[in-house]
Amino acid sequence: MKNITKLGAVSALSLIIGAGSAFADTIKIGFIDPLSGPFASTGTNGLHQFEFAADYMVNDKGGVLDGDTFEIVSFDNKTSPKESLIQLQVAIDQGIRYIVQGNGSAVALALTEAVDKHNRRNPDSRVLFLNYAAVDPALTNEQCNFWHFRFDANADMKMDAMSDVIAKDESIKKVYVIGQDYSFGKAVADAAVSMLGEKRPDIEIVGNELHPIGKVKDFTPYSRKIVASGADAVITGNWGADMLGLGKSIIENGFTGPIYTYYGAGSGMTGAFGETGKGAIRLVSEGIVNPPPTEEASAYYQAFQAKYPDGNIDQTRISNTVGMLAEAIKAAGTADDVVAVATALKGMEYQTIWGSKVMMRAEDHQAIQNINILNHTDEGVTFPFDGSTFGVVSEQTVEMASADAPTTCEMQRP
Amino acid sequence: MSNFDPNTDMPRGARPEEQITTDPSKPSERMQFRLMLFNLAPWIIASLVLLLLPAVFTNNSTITLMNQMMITIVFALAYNMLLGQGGMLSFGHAVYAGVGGFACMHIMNTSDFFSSIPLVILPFFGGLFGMGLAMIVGSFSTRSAGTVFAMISLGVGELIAASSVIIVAFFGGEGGVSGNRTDALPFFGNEFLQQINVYYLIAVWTIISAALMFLWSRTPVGRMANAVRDNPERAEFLGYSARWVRFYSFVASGFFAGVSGGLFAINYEILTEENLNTASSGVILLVTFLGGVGFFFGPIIGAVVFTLVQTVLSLQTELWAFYAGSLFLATVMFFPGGLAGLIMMHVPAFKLGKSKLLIIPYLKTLVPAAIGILAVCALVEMTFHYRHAATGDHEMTLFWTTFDSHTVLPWLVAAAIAAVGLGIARATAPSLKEAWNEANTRGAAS
Amino acid sequence: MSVPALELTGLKKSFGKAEIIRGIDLSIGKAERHAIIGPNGAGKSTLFNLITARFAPTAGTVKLHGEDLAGLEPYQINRKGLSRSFQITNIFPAMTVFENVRCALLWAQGYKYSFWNLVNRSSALTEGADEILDQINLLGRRNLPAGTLSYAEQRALEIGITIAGGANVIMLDEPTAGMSNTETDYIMDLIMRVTEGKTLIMVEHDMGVVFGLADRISVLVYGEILATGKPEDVRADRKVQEAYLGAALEAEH
Amino acid sequence: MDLILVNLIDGLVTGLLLFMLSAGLTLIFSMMGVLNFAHASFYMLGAYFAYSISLALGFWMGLLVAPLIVGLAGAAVERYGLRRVHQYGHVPELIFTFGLALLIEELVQFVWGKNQMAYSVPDVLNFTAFAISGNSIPAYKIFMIFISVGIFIGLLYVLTKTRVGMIIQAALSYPRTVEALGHNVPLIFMGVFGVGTALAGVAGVIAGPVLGTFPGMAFVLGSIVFVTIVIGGLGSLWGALFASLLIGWMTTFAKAYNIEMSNILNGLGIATPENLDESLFRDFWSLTSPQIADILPYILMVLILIFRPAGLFGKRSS
Repeated sequence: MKNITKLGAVSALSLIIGAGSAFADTIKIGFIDPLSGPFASTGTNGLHQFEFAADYMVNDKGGVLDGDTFEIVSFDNKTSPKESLIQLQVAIDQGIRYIVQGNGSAVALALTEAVDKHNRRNPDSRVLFLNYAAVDPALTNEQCNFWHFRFDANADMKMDAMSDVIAKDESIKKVYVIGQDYSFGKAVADAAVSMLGEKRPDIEIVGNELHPIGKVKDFTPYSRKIVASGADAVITGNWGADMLGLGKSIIENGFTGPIYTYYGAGSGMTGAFGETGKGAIRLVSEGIVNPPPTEEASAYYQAFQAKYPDGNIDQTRISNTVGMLAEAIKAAGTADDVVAVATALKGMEYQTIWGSKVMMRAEDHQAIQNINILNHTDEGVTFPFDGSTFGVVSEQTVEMASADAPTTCEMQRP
Repeated sequence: MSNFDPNTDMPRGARPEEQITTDPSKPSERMQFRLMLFNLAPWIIASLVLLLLPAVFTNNSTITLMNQMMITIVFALAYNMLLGQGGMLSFGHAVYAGVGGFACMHIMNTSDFFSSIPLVILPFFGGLFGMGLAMIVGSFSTRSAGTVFAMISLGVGELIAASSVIIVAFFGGEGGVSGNRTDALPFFGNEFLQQINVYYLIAVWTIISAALMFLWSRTPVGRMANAVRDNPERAEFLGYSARWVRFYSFVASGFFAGVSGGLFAINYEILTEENLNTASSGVILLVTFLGGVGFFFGPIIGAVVFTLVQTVLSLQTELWAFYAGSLFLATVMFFPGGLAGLIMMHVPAFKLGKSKLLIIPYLKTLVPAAIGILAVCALVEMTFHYRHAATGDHEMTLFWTTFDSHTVLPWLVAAAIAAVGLGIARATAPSLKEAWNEANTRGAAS
Repeated sequence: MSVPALELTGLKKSFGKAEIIRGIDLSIGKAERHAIIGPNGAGKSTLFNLITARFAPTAGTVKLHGEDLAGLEPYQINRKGLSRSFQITNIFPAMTVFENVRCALLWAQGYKYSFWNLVNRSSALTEGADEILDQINLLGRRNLPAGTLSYAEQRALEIGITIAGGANVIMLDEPTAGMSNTETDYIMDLIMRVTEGKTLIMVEHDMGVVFGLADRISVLVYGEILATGKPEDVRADRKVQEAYLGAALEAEH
Repeated sequence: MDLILVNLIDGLVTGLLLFMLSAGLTLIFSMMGVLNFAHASFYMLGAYFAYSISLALGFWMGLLVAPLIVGLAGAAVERYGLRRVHQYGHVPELIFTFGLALLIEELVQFVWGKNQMAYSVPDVLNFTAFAISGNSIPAYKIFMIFISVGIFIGLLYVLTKTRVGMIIQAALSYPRTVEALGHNVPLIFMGVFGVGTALAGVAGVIAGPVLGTFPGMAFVLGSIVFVTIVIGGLGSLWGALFASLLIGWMTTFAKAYNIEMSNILNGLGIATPENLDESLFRDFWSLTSPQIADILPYILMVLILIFRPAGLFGKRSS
């Protein structure tokens, strides 16, 4: 009986999986990110931005090569490395040669390993991995490979920019560093301590601690310590519910200084911070939407908002990813030979619609770009987030941040 | 745990073993051989099917999916050694599979040792580590079954899952530990480069593990596990310490969970916190219960169905978890014996030779019901689309039909189909019940 | 003189302030059939549970073949050759009748916690179990789930499980409770047959039932033994008669 | 010293909030034997309902109405779901609630979406009640304390001074006897389940604005509620209170003071290994109490179960 069940199920399955790999005039991009589970909102929002960018920047302009269009095919990985690897295999079988992913460095590390192994073991169906948000420095250092490209700044580069800004602020004498207890949280903490120590030795790190990830119900005790420490600023790499919980708690318990964050906006968080976070939450990010940097950017954002009134463009790098891939395919003259596309992509300089430049560093496939410190506010916000009146406004910019930062990457070219 | 009683109304007479045991003469020996063949048949068929499946489904993703299924099968069977056979409800069983898998990853990364062993024996090491951990935890958790055992398993599971991000040296933090299976000693020239090689490795391990777990249930300690599950006090007065019986079941279950972790390590070449966390422990409980804890093969069905739902359905709809949850809840409420129980319900009718009586009533009720349920799903999908799709994106495709979700017609159609389908099912349900009773009653077949 | 099969010395048990067993001394010889009778509430089942270590005694000792049982777990006592049944039917309802008995044979046949033997490969187990089934007349019900048997059949199965392990001291707790007269006769006959040559200790509240069976009878009233002796002597004992009549009269009020 | 006082207040708030959940759960558990895995899901429903109501009618109507809706939902779950599964035994019941928890989370995402809700403290209470040497105590916290203490007193009154309470208390210890006495036990079950879930709903309504209202809020709290009632002892309301406060204070203080493992080990006379970075136990040596604060309750539970399976105040072990 079990065998019959299995047989029936699997034949249905092969129908589903095998279907629709015949179109030659679309270039499929596999989007592997959470569409269900606790991080679904970030994933879904990212998917919308990709779909919009593919249509707006490529398809509506006549596509690439001979009118080939981009198609975003979504795969729900439930933020699970295991599911991601399964979906990667499904994507490859569907003829997909470009994988984009961003949520979670654990997933990205698993994917980059798997892509590398797959490409070595199956030279006929090689794929590229375009990482648009996973920031673990390892991905472009000891774990780098030829198939992986990162379009976001990595955690160290963001800290470099953040510490530059903090170093300039003479009123900051004491800094409290707090983060989630896992590799990223630790990396942020280490980078903060070493970079601040270098740039402003007089700043005292009055606290440096980690809390369990995703387990803390009430951040009040941590906030008490932060307030009691007399810190002038807080640095945190928290994301998701941990970011919102920590931020609200710190402010509500009497902290008045700036809170420098990696992920303190978008995905409902800006709306939920609202008035509370005004003037306190700072975000380090590669993109600027307020004030709108260019006419083109405004038009792009307006078109996006017309389609997704509740959506945000909180990841401007997504349009860069799509745009740069299109350029690379044009330059390579083919979308099927991913080695040629990768070769075109490395070292590419790209003028973004956001008015700035992105350079894909050839040594480690790490994008070099401006990094900005944004401020959570409701003043001067053209494009608010989360359907609220609040948004993030650019405060300071570090041009082409960390362009000369060293890398330990030893790229093996095929 | 045996809520379902397939044998209550078993016909007398059809009991071949009776003669064998009471009169071990020659004709019955022949019968014993035939009986043995009969017992072996499912195993031979299963092996053949596993052998031939890759010939039918050649693409890698299906093979990856089947690998995942088999890994889940081994894990779910191991889990059912506890829940189904030993009556122990664990909320933290993923840690045994996970620790076994992590140990295998570390072996993979110990290049001197790893290059001297063939990859095929790696899961055995996973089993040993899973077993080792089970021995430590079991030494204090198996003293009682019930809530105390369940809560200790929850606590230990949470502790180990939490330490996975703290103890980076062993668990590798959130990035996990990865390795390369092809570094092992080639096995008859095979380096396990391709998914298909791995498929056969996992298939062989699955058959062996399943067979061993089945045989375990036929050993003295396996039998006593059932006895202790049903009535620990009585078992104690038969000379067996309920605690030690539980302990042995727990350790054996830990071993096979560790084997599944080892298979996971080979297939994915990476282990992360996800392999240990309580969500994974919860999933295996769902898988096992969905399949049916009362029967040995229940977890196998559960693993197959759940993997399909999780991987294939999630390709089709964002709401897969919603459907999975509903399916699960419906199973618990209406078929506590799980899917296996549902299948085994039909055994008496088959034995009575009356299963044919059921076909027409089934078609009359279940087909409209299925259509009705699909129509309800369509309504759910349309609601979801209406609420969450991009502004201006009114077009959606469901069941190969593309329509505008912002017009009334599709809603009316779906609602009408749902009403009619479920209405027919409801109207024909009494006659199905009648046919069911008839098919399960001894007597003249009509 | 040989060591008695079971010897109780100064056995006492209190639950809180209530003293249920108030000092019992009793010696039961090998191969003796001994019945403990008494009205409801006399403490029979408590005494039973004290002997089989379900409860720990407040004072006193229980010796099996001269060996003190203090501090032993039920399964350890069982391994020393003492087996018991329960007042409330206590079988494995989900398993078949055959398996119920087979489980009871496992330890006695030395399988312990073996996971390298298959139970259905052992003819000694199968035959042994079938033999017991034959003795308790349940061969015809062999492959039915035990839970589906009739009440009397379940009681018979319970006795079968109790004797299967080959213990030489058998303790039965009201084996005929809740039975009709014919069923009672049937069970008593069964007990008579299966306990041949073994020490039997049996609790009953009705003296009539055990009259033909027991070699000696002890009468337990309010936690104390009123009389011990041959059935005829005990029946003639005035104290016993008073206790029983008194209890009967009280029950009518 | 001042900080201790502040932490005591914070821990009290956490503990009392936990108590509102564990009180309902322990009532349900001791009476029906159901480990209700979906209990925290009702807490989440409370927050979401209250958020939706507060958009239209304000926070106070939310506080009033949302728990009632949650209680009705709970009673309906008991009546049409659990009661059906009850006949199959405790494990299917437990698994039913497990599945229900998953389904409720999906439903919430279906209806409200996946983002954080902007559910916030009402303006009336959005001020600092008082400050202890620079640490402000928000008025809302005081409000939370009053609400939870009020509910506890109310519950205590109902359970000890009313006839219904007597019956429930009797049913906690002797469920079968109460049934034999001719009380409509199914109705009591439904009522207790409804009240228990409504309590969880209240907790959700008042915790939502401070702890965040998002689809994962039930999961975050989920198993800790069980841990609480297991530590306190199944079936004991006082045990639940004690354990809730214990966990509240324990986790608060562990987070508030950075106690380092290396200090403890050194204090025990174990020297720090010289090359700590290469040691296999390096992560163990560098542990600090805030890192493990939230898993302390699990450690405590496992220890208690090993040495006192009935829990601190419990009489029954299962």
